[in-house]
Amino acid sequence: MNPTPANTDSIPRPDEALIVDVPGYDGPLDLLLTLARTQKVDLMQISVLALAEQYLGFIERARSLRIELAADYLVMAAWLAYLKSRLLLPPDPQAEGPSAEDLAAHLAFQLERLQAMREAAARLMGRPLLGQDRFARGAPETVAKLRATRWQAGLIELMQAYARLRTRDEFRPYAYDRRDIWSLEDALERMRRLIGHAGDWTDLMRFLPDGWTATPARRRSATAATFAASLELARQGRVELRQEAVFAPISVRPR
Amino acid sequence: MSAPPEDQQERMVEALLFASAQPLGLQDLARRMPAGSDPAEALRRLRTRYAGRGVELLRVGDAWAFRTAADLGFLMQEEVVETRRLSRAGTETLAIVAYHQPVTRAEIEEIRGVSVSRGTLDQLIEMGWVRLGRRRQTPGRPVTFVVTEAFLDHFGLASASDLPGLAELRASGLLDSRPGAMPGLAPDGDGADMSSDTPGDDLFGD
Amino acid sequence: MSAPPEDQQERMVEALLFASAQPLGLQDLARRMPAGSDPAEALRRLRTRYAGRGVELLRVGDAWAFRTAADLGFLMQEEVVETRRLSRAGTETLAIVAYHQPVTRAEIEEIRGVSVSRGTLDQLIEMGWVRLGRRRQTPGRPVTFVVTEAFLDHFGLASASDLPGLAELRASGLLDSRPGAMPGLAPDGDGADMSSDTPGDDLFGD
Repeated sequence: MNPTPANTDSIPRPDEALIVDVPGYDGPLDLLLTLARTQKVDLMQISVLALAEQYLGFIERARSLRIELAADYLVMAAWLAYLKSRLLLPPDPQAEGPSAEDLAAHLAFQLERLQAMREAAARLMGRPLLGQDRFARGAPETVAKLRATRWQAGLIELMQAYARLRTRDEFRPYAYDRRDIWSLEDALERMRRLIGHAGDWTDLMRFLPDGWTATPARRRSATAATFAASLELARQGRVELRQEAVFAPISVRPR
Repeated sequence: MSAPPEDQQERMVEALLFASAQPLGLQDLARRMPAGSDPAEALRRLRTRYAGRGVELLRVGDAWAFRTAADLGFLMQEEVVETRRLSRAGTETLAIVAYHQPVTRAEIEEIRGVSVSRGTLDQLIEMGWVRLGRRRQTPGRPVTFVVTEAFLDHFGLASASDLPGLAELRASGLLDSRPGAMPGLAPDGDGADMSSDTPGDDLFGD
Repeated sequence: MSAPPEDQQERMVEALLFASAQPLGLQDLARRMPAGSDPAEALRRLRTRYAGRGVELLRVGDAWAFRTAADLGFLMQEEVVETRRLSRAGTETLAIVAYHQPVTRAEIEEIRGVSVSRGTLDQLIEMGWVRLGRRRQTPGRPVTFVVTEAFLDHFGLASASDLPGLAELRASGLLDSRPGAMPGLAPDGDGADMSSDTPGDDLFGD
């Protein structure tokens, strides 16, 4: 974006050369700094009025040579023209804001500061650099890795684990689980006993034991066991099973 | 041009060997030093200078290199810390110890509803989160387990009694999570515990 | 286990720093040395021992590294690392960050009189010489830029306060900002006195 400029530290060149180099300037402040050096004085002693005239003259010539100037340069030209007129006119006691002298002093300060940073950059680059003048160990020794395990567990997990254990005990104590299971043995025994009394097709659900249809868990267990028992009896050839449609009630009758 | 003084030559060899990626032989050194230098003599001086230091000048075949002194090799090892999650059996056992300490193995088993494998408690003890407490003054004088300072540190607790009780857990909504839907819990790698966790436990649960 | 004797600690620090291409901080050293070691004292002793040698012990911010003496660079032409040449915009921006840090993009633009092109700061950050500092506590909370430890290492500076000419620049007021009155330039609107941010203040703090 910022093309490498011609060496701005070199002796000031004739105007024609300067114009050719315009695209190489890094903005209006850079151009001003180059022009300021032609005054060959300490930047703090610079004549801002003369500098403004130099800049405006430069812009004028660039325009006459149809060199395209970036907007920045034109804005700076307008501002310097304004500053020049302020510097030439007697100060207006009614005017607000900084005086023309303050503005000029600030411009001189900016130029000096930019110059100082350029010199600082040059000094930095002139230091003995790592990899150019100073060197790190060429064959750094590798560090062997030892594995160590750090266990990770969070307080929330710990509390949840405990809560899970305790609530399981509260609502489904271990001993009660057995009471909610109607075993296949129980169901077989009950069906063998009752099937003889069933004359014709009877809904399988009627074979569920008393007290096992109220809660879903007990009903589920008893249904599963009774159905398994009916399959077992059918395999033994003691009953027939019938279902009219998918998910329709299952009926059973003795053979 | 005359050769640099001996102490300069010594500095040169020192810098060259330090910066080089490979060991350097006498010829390499001579080629890179000012004409008339005597790298062999510089090496001899350097070798004396570095004798017994943390870094030593070693001969590697026909070449020379700096190497860490053999007795300091242990410094060249770095611990790589690898984090692992506690198994579900481990988390549950740890929770029970924290809430019920001092607690016996039988009590842990009663609360978990499954037998506690030796490995689970051993692991927690090895991790430094659980230690043996006083023996219970009951028949058989069973050992008890308590949590350690390291446990409190890890979980940011001032004491185990700071753990929220069941009622507080419920109030805070922490009890909503279902068994098996625990976020981030590693599958139970503890074989003994898994096999004794009867699958039927959950089959008819709500 | 008690800490090793001082001369052993000195050997250890010597070995650790020799082995590493990167500067190591006191904490890095302490972490790898036996408990109770005092790497700071070992460093002080080592620094004296290596003064004037072909390899020198250098402070780089809060860390330390062995580097070959600058006057012997001519011997190491084979080791020279080809680096991307920084553009003028790059070197100027780097100098502005180093001397004015912590500095905002607007302040860099004010000093250079042009907007900072996208790539310039990116490149400096990518090279590891510039990083983000704390946000300025002014309206808009703009990000600031500071130089890194790698910057100090590359340019052979023990700290940012060792930047060449820093005292003179500060004395001449050239590191101050003044109310901007130029058209088209970024105003230093936050009014912060850059000179009050001593370079180095923010350098390694976080």
